[in-house]
Formats: sequence, structure tokens, C-alpha cells
Amino acid sequence: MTPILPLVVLALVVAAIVGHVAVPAVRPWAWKAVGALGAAMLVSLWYFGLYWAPPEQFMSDVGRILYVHVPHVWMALLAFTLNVGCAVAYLMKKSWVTDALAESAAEVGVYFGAVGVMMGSIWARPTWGVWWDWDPRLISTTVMLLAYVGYLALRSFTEDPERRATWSAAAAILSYVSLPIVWFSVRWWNSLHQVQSNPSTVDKPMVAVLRWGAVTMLCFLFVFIVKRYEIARSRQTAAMELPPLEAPRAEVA
Amino acid sequence: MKRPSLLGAAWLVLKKDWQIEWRTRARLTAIIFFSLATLLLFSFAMGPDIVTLRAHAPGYLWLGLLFASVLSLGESFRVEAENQALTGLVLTPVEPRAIFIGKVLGNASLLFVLSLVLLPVAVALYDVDLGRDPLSLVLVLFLGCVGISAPGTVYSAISANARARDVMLPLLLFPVLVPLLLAAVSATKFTLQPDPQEQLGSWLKLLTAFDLIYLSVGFLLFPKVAEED
Amino acid sequence: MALALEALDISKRFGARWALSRLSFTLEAGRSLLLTGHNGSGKTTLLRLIATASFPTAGVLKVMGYHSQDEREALRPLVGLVSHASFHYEDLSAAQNLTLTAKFLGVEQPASVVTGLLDRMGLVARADSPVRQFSAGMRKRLAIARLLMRAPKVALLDEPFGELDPAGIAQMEGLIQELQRQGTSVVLATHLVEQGQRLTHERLHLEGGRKVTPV
Amino acid sequence: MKPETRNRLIAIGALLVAASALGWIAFGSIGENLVYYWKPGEMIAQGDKAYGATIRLGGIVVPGSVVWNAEHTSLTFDVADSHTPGAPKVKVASGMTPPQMFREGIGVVVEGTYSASGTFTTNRLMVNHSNEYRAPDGGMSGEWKDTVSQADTK
Repeated sequence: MTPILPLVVLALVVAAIVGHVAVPAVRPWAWKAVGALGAAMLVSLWYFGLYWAPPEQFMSDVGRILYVHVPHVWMALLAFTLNVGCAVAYLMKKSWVTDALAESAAEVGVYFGAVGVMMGSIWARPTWGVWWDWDPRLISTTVMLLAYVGYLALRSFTEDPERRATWSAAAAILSYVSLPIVWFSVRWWNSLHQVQSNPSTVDKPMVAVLRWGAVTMLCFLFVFIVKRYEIARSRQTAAMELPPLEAPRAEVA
Repeated sequence: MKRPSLLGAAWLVLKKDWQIEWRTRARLTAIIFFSLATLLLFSFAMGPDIVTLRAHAPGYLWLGLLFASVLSLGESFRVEAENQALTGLVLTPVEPRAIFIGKVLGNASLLFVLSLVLLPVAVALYDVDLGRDPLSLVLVLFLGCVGISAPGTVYSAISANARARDVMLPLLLFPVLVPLLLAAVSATKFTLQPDPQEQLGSWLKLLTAFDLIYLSVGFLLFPKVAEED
Repeated sequence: MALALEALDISKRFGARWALSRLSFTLEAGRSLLLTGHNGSGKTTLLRLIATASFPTAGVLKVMGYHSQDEREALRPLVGLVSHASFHYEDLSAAQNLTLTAKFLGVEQPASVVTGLLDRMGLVARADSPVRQFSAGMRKRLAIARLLMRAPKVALLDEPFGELDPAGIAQMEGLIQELQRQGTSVVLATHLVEQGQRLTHERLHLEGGRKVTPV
Repeated sequence: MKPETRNRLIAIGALLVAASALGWIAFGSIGENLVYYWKPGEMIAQGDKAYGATIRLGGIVVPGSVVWNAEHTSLTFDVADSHTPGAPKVKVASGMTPPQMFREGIGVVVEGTYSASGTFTTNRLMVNHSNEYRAPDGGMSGEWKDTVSQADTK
């Protein structure tokens, strides 16, 4: 069941975002509702994560960062998957909607990824004794972030909207393709460091809190992407409108 | 009039790149001296400890090649951007995919020549042993050069027309190339040093797989970036 | 009568600026068009759209009945563009540049075709010098040789008289008339209005990317 | 064949190549070869072949064998094939500060060189720190699993 779960979540996120974009009636309130739910869940996450869940056997209270760190990186992965989906869609059929959605997904993904890596680094200090280590997860996540920072830089350095959309779609696909490769290769390069956790290797209360954290972050992911998408669209539409059929008088004179 | 096939056109593009290179020889000379300087700098920075240098030689060699590849890829598309020659090719018309194959092979062959030139330098500076498995070493170098060139060709076609192109190319290219470099460095290590656990074969397979992925994805993407919308 | 050009409400944007706005016109096959307007009025942009080097942001452009973007592969062999950007490789010689094009086009016996064209354009003496050493006029001649090799149905000439000496201008006029006799539609963008009107049938005047009646 | 059909076929072909290469990396057997290591017994059995080359050695840190130097920057310990007393073991000298998870009885993989003097010198020590997150009273407290073999099967 575990391998399908991320896909199900991705489908839900996409459905929610598409719904929000497509149905004008929900646009004024839906994001507020989800944001409020996220904020409420965040407050209760503090309680669950800091008091209710038991301390980890070797890392004691330090291990509690798990409940926010892991969801952040998950959200980054979701956002980048959404980004590459939009990039492929754009290359198949041009649309400013997918371009704007790709941009917002990438930016939100970089935010979640950067915060996730920072939290990982903070976690590493007390557990491994160093801020940074040659760890497959650290390296692959950081490389992923760098690739998407490059993607955003390319977008901001290209003025022509069509070129920006096409070029960044190509960059998005190349970056995303390299992700699994980076992940596997650094694993082998350093090897055996750790294998992925799954619910059977994590205690039940911890799994519960982790999932609570993931849903919290999902709410924020949705709100961020939807709002960022609106900004991207409003920037576009200014440039997208056709010039008037007749020249304005000042132009002729 | 019989137009050349996809591979025929790719061969013409490749030959044209070689002709340009041969007429000026500027690009190859420049990147040879640039990567020589890079390798020298690594040995200065690491100090005279020959054991460390020898152990890290594969890494330095590939970093030298990587830095040189940025210059070489940028130059390869500066030639195409001058007079909008690339647009001229597309309008001739030449299939963009043929241009991709030709340019990748052109860039890869140049890098490959560079890597062969750097080998004796690595012997002199880092005291590595080339005689252990020269055939595999050459194969690793070739696969690595193709792997750098495939995404490099797509990205330099993009950055040749972008603002701040000198910054854009490495910013986009380096993260994508990380896995290839890891594999190439490890594979090179096992051709220069004893390999009792016989890992070289696996690294070679991995390099081949990376090349196939980069080549086919680049092949699909390049037509999109080669033409203006 | 078939149409060489059919522009249906085409617009082209660069960044936030509209280089062409809501342009519509037609040109019958075999007839020639004069394109006039100030610098930056959109002449070059329009020629690049017709040559499929670039595509309209909005609207439909048909050249020889082909949709300029969706059917560009079929269309490209039929149009030829001589522009400010000469499409030449600076480090290849004139002969190498032309031979390359000839091979891509699949011309039989490229060597003799190339020599013939170079001879015709008066470039034989410098056939083996790299284009980098050419003067602006020689580059234009080379670009025209390239166009003649392609034998297009629609020939797009962007300021063909600029940079040429008087003899070159006379030769250029002769070439345009010859192309027209072969049934080629010539689209000529030039500031020399009277000379241009002598050579063409119709006129399109652009101002700020819009079609206007010349004053 | 129409040009569009041909183009589409070429594109699908390229996509298939990319997907199968990706699948080869992800699910093929290439990766397993690369995380391959010798247990101390196997390494000793190699004889001269093991000397001098960079190799990977994996096993269990023998309880009671960990010795730190005065500055606490380097250490030596024994690595054995298994927890069974009397299993083949090798002395390892590490110049690297180990990860915090490093402790007696845990599974480790070290990369370095083995010399004829019988010492394995390493600058890269990887603790098989497990993927488990447990409350202190959870199932396996106090007792370390043989995590090396567990990761091996993954």
C-alpha cells in the first residue's frame, strides 16, 4: 500500500488545486478554510509532537523534529512532481495555466525543500555531531534544490513569456529525471547508510503524529500553491491580452 | 534532390563542428590550457602529499573536465548564435533532432580528446598508474564525456540565448550532472587502482544507463528549445 | 488563384512589447509585396514569421497554404530568407558554408553547384576565405547565393540593397526580376520606396506593428 | 510512413529507452553490486589480493574492543563477521570521528585499505544506523539487531 500512497496524495492535491482554479465560486473562501484548518492542525501538532508522542529511544526529544522535517521534504517532492507534470503538459500543449502552475509549484517546492534541509541539518548536529555529512539523503535533496533554484533563476532571467515557458519546461524535466538517479547513485556511492523508514519500523504513535504533520503541511502546500498561482496568473494576463484592433489615437499620431 | 536522413544530417552537423574546430583550433587549445591550470591548482591546494593526490586523482580529473566542459559547451553554441546560424540550420531545414545528435557527438569528441590529453598530465601531477586497465579507462572517459555533453547541449542551447548566459549554464548543468560525476569518478578510480571487489563493471553499466537516459531525454527536449516559438 | 501569403489577425509579442498588432493581409502566389515602414515598425519580425524562424503569438499565418507553425516542416523548403542575420558560420569559408547547405538540401553534385553560384555572385576569388574576413556586401552576396540554391517559392529579402555597391544593386534588381519570372513571390522590405515599388506589385506599410495606409 | 507517424515512433522509442534505463538503475542488479562488501573472514581468505587496494569491509563492532586515542579524534576497534564469539575479526583503525550512532555491537561498513600487518585503515566509517524510530520501551530496547544483514537484503 505504501508505494501507492504518495500517488493518491498527489492526485488529491492536483484535484484540489484544479478544483480551486476551475471553480470561481470556491476561490474566495476555499483557501481560507484550508489555511485555517492547517493553522489549527499546526497548533495541535505542537501538542502531539512535543508532549503526547513518546521520546525516541536513542535521540530522546531531539527526534521530535521528525514530525516537521519529514513532512517538509515530502511536500517538496510532491510540489516538484506537480511541477514536472505541468512541464510535460506544457510541452504537449501550450497553456499559460500549466506554465503558471509549474512556476508556483517549483517555488513552493524550493521553499519546503530548503526548510526541510535546514531542519535536517539542525537535527544532524546533535545526532551525528556535525551540521553536514556525506549522507545520501542530504546530498540528493540538496542537489534537487540546486536544480530547482537553477530552474527559478532561468525563469527570472528570461523575459519573453513563450521562451521562458518552453525553456523552463525543458529544465524542469531534466532536473526531475536526474532526481531518482541522484538518489540511487549517492546511495551506492556512500552505500548502506540507511534504508527508507516505513510504518513497520516506526512506532505507532510516532507514525500517527508524522501523518498528522504531513496533513498539516499538505494544507499549507495547497494554500501556498494556489495563492502563488494567482500571482503568477495576474502577472501573465497583463502581458497576455491582445492589443486593441484599432491603434490608439496617440500611436497613430 | 534527396535530403539526408536523420543520421546523415547528424553526421553533416558533426563534420561541420569538426571543420570549424579544425580551422580555428582555438576552442580545444583554450580548454586544454584551462583544464591544465585547474589540475595544477588542485595539486597546489592539496599540498605535496602524493598519497592523497593519487587517491583523489579521479575526482580532480573529472572536475577539470567538468569545468572545461562549461567553457566548451558555451563556445559550441556561441558559434551557433553568431549570425543566428542555428536558426539558419533549422530553416534549411535540418531536423532539430539531427542537430542534437551532431552537436552532442561534436562536444563529446572534443571533451574526449581533452580527457586523453589530460591523462599524461595526471601521471605527472598525481602519479597515477595508467597501465592497469587502459581500455576500461578510455571507455569510462568516453562514456563520461557523452554523459556531460547530452544535457550540456540542451542547456547550452538554452543559455546561449538567455541573459547572464555564463552563469546560467553551470547553474543549470551542474546539479543534473552530479550522479554522472559520482559514477565516473568511482569508475575511473577502479581503473587506476586495484579493484579486488570487481566493482568496475557495475559502474560502467551505471554510466551507460545514465548516458542512455540523458541522451534520450535530451533528444526529446532539444527540438523544443532549438526553435523559437 | 492560390495564395502565397495569408495573414489572419496575427500579432507577435516580444516580452511586454507588441512587435506586430492584429495584422491581416493576403498575397496571391506569384505576385510580389513591398514592405515599408520605419526602423522598428515590425518589417523584420514579419519576415521572420513568414520564414518560420518565429511564430505568431496570436492569429494564423499561412504561407503557400501551409500553416506556418503546424505544417512548418512541409513549408520550410518553400521559403527562403535573406536577413541581417546571415545564418553563416563565421569560421567556415564561403564555399564550405554553401556546400553545407547544399548537402543538407540534398543537391546533386554540390561542388559544381556551389562553384557556379559563387561565380555568379562574384565571390569565386574569395571562395576559401573564412566568412569572418568578408565585408558586409560580400556577406550579403553569399546570403543571396544561399537563397538561389534553395530556389524558394516565396523569397523574403530584408534590405537587400543595403551594403551593396551600385553594380551589386543592379545585379540584385536583375535577380529579383529573374526570381519573379520563375514564379517566385518576392517579399521585399526596404526603405527605398520608389525602387521597391518598381519591382513589386503590392505594398504593405507598417507603423508600430500595425498596417496603415502610407501617407 | 507519414512523417508525423515516423516522428511519433522515434519519440516513443526515445521515451522507452529512457524509461528502461531508469528502470534498470532502480530495479536492476547494478546497485546491489556497488554496496558489496567483504566480511572479515572473506577478506582474510583473499590473502595477498586484499592488501593495498581500496575495499569495503562490513561487520559487527566487537564489544569491548573500542579504544579511543587521547584527543578522542581517532579510534581502533575490531570488526567481526557476526555476534558469535570466536568469529573471524579484523582490527580497524579509523581516522574519522564516527557518527554518534557508533557504538559497540552495531553493524558498520568501513572503506579503506588492509595492510599485511593485519590492520585495516579507514577514513570512511559508515554506521548502519537503522531506519527505526522507537520509544524507549519499544520492542527491541537494549538489544541491537544485526542491521548490516537487514540492510543487505533490502
